[in-house]
Amino acid sequence: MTEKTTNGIGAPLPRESARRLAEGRGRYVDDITMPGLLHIAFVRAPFAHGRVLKIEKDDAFEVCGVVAVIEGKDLAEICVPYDTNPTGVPNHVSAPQPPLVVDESCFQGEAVVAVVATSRAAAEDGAELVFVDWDELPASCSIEEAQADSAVPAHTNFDDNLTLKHRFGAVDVSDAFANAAHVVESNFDFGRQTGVTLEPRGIIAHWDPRTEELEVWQSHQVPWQMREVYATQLGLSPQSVRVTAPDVGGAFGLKLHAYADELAVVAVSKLMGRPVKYIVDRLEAFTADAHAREARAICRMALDPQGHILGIDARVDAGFGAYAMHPRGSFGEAMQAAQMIGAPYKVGAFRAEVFGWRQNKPPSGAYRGVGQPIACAITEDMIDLAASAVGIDPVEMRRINYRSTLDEGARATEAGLVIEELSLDRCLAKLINAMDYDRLRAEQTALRGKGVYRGIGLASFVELTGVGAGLYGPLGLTVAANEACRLTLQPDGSLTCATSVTDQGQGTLSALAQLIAGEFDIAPDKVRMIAGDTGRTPYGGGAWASRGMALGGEAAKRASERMREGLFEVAAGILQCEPSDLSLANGAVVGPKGPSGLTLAEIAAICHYRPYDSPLGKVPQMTIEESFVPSDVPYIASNGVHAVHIEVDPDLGTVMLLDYWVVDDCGTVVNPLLVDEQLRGGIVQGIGAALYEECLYSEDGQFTNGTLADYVVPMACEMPDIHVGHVTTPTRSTGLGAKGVGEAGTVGAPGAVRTALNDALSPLGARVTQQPFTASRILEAVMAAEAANK
Amino acid sequence: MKSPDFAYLRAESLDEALIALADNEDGIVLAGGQSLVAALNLRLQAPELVIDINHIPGLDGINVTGDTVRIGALVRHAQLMAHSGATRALPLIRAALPYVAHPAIRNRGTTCGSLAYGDPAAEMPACAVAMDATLVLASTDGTREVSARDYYEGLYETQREPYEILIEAHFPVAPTGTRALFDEVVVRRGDFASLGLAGQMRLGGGSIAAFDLVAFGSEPAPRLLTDVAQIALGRVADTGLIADLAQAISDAVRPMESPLATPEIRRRQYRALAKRALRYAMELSDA
Amino acid sequence: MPEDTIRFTLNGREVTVSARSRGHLGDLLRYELGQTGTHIGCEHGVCGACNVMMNGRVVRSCLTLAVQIAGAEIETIEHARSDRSTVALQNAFVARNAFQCGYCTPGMIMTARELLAENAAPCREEIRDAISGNLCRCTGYQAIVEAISDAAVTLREHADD
Amino acid sequence: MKMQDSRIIAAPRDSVFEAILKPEMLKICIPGAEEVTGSAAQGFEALVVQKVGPVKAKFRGTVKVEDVVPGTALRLVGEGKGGAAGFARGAATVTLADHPEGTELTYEVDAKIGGKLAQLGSRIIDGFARKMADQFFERFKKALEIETTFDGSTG
Repeated sequence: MTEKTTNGIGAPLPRESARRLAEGRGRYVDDITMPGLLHIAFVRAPFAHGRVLKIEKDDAFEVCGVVAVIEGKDLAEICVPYDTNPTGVPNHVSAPQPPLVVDESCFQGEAVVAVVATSRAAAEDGAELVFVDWDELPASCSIEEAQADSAVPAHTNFDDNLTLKHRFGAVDVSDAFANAAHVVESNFDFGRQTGVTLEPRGIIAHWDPRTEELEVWQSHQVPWQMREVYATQLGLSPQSVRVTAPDVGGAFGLKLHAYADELAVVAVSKLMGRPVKYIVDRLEAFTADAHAREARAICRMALDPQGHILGIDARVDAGFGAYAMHPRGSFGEAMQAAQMIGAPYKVGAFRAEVFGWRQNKPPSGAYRGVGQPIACAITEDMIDLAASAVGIDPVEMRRINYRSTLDEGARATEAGLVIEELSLDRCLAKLINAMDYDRLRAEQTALRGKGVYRGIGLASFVELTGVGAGLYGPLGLTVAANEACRLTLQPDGSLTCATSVTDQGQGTLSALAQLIAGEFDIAPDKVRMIAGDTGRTPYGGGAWASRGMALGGEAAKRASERMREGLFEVAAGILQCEPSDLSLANGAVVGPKGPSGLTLAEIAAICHYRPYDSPLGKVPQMTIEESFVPSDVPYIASNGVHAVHIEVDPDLGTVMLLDYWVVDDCGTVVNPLLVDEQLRGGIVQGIGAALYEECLYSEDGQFTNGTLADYVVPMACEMPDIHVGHVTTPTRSTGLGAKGVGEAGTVGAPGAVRTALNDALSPLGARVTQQPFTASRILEAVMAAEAANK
Repeated sequence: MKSPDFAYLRAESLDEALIALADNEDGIVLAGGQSLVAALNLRLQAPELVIDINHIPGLDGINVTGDTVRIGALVRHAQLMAHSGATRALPLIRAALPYVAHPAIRNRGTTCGSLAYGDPAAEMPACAVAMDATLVLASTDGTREVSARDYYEGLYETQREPYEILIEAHFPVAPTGTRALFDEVVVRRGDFASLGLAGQMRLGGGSIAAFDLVAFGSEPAPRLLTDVAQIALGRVADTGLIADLAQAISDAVRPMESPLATPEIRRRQYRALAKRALRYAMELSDA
Repeated sequence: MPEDTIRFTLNGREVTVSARSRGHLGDLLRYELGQTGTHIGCEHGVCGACNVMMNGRVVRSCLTLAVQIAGAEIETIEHARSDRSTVALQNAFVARNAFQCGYCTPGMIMTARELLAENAAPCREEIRDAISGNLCRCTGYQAIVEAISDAAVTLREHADD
Repeated sequence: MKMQDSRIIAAPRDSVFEAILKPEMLKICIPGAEEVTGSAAQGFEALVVQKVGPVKAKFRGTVKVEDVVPGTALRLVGEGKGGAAGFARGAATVTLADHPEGTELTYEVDAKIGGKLAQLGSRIIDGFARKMADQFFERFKKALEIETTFDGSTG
């Protein structure tokens, strides 16, 4: 921790640079307009699986304002379908996904026809007059249907729906179970969810036939990835494509992917040579945005008499969509859901099989936490089952099994996780103290006597953050994993940082400015941040897997250090001392004899205008670029423990969230204000998954809760106050020592709510296994227990 | 999703609105617009003519007389909520209004609009049935009065003809000592109610002198629980009565089939909700 | 006033628009009048991102027809700088980091403004109830509750000046 | 969405069977039917406007008659496209049996609503489909009973 905590690392500085958002001066994609801008509305498939027989477009042209009605075959001439078949995951195969359906459509809501008009309203009027004749085909909508032997293929290119098959750990773990004192087992169900960003997806594409350049503005997390995608699909040189992500209204992984409807917009612009805007509306968002988390699992855990874990044996069946999500595939969620089971603990023997099943539903892709919320929920529920089987307190059960480092001489855990030093025991100790655990347990016991059912839930987690090139590279996926910072000292002494990192509200750009400002002891508003625009930033990953500060911060720190070294050489020459004697205080050099009056502005003026005044005879670089990707480890593991205190009404089926605590170790904290809010926001998304959120499909694949009144996301009244604590173990992979935190909240919250609910229901002999835990599912469990006790 | 185009009439008088409605089979009235404009935006409605009655004078009054509170068609939920005379005279309305949606919706949504539309999960129709309110329907043929207890016939089915406008609601002033009974189960504050109870109760010498109760939310339309009320009359207000009434309510309701919950689960919830609501209503002092 | 125009007051200025305007007030503000501070999140009245002030009350601009606002006084976040309560809220939101992506913030501030106009010292439950119709997917709401509470304190302390 | 119900119609079985296949009868019985043309043999064309709560959808579609067992049973298969609102498909298996008070008509309806309409959440959709089925057979019962009592003969 550097001593300057006023504005450097560790200062809870507010985001002054973001004040404009509170004044309505944000610039999101839909706020951007330009002359001649056209608008698109899509005619979308009404069936889960169908074949287009005929499209009649003429009536649409009767609408004043309709300029063009474009079908799949029109775009096929200039745009190739997505080909999402990562060589490194051989069985994860996917049919080509065209921008617009050509003949086979395999999820309700897939874009079929693009109506282009002078306004969105006119485009929608036109879309209503396009007649599409369909042949409805049989569909596989649930995981059970998709994995049945007689299953209908979700896409006729295949004769079954298996699209992922993998095993982590040992082939056989049966002897760990053979001589176990206790074996506990449970099944788990996780509902299909979607990210529900308040700002829906949106894109403007402008192909200029004169310059033969494509400009795209898009609400997105990884503009560099999208530059490569559009160049590949349209057969353009990447250098002729520029993608800019302006202000983004929330992303959460949902805006990490390449969508067919957005590709269609780009292709339409290329076809027409006109700027075209398309903003997804809320109904379309539910049926066409990436889905995630649909999974079924079964897990067994073997224990010795004292409660030590001897072995874990698990199977996860994950529900994907009709196509693999482009470009990173749909396997990420399922793989981490299986591999991360038991991660916080020494588990002895470990086996986790994972299967991915194609379904006639929208493609599923990474969403905040990427499978780790499922692994954590399974693990922590099993730990509680084990604690009651062995007869020890759930806190003790966790403490005696926590892992702190890799086993002696091991390169990875049984599941293949390369884990650095963990601090779960210290996090747990701090958590138990913060929540006054013993008092809550005593109060819980007393209240049960009066028929009031309180629950205390605990969830320990390990989370993979700052993921490097080791994840996607070997799988043959062209995904940038480095983060870069191009730092420029302006003639007036201010600094410009162009970073590959992007910010959808996490505050990463403010934290980077704060970090850089701290290195020169200047005010953060003296550091201008440039991000999200491939025309003005260095190449790099963007925002995914909680990498902003972990990797982007390290690049910024290194660039700042190199810049400072160059300036100190000039200053040392002027002040007749050694560069190592120098430091900076509020933007001016401090020499051996104290403040020198030599300001950054003065040095900058010398370097830019009066190089001859530099005693070295030459001047240092005014622009320095550093790029960083972790080389020694594939990712940086962070960890923490969640706890939630709830009250369940076993007759109404309602759950009240009384209080929530989390103690998280994300290494060096640059700005605690931003980090704590990332945790709170992530926790509430995790609570949404646990209690409210599910994409409800009818048995024939019709999405049935496509409004914000029916797909329930958490709102203010039901959410608890969340008490945030920290343990700080800097990572050794970087000089900065920061680990990722963006997903830590979402990873642990579903597990905490699940264990709290089963703790609350245990005196009734009831248990819930299917998330979200709606009133109906809670009451079904209670009524089943009542029937059994009769 | 952008609303389809439509003709717009800003009616300056009630007659002008009624004539336009009678002449245009595909015309629809706009008052608060909180349900209608959402349906227009979602393209679920494509009327040829929207008749805006917001500028008709004389429809936004709240009139409290000795035994009746008259609420005009343009009275916003928030306006009624802030009217001390009306809420003192109608304790059930005072208890239920805070459950209606959210502040921004209550600022524009009208109480009579909610009564006319008859959403099964809406709070105001349930209160109108419990309080035996009278709804005044106007058309080019004149006006007619319909009891709220007859007005709601089925899921979104009411006695209002397409050419009629509900211009006023008359709520009987609750006799002194009347206690409101209102409670509902929602997933989030302000959501459509999964199930709810709206009623009025008056105690005389510790026993039930008057009792009206309506179940709503899971029912296709507000359901007046007359035989439950019969059980209560004359009984002493104690935990025994609460248990009997809670069971009677649970037996009397007929929840719609829904993928969200089976009727059996809804009945169990009604029993618990009734206990909670009755316990609260009975403990209230005679304020 | 020519037959085919509608006149209303927007952020203190007289404005006229075509009476043939189609769609809701949110789109009128954003596309025809360039006031993009009002955001559209759902267009069916649930999320609250589109909240603006109409005749001094907070309303959903997506549930208000453009043609319906003749003679009304509309105020959007862009004009809020001139309103003491909104400035206090904006300062508190920045100080508490009570927004992340910023998409819900203009609508949230409009709701909070009406709350503070009616209740100078709201408790946390009253604040949560007031914003129960404003969806935020980033913050988890706690920082927003604290920011509104802070703004209430600031406004009470400086009630006179 | 499946449901079944039955109605006692005060009219003889064969006149009930004949009546169900006449376009004019379908026009009276299909709630919101504005036009019904065609015949049992080639199938009917229908324009139906259905209003439930916030929804007012115009369906243009066909009604086919299948699995006819003269006098005792038949299947009505309807499919309507509601433009952007989505589509409605339904099949009603109708069986007739003699009954002391006339004819017992039992129907089993399997309705499927899709596209945007389906997205509105089950609150409305179940009601939507059930209402169309119940009203159809209620109106059919009324129309038939008036017709029979009116001319006294078996029509």
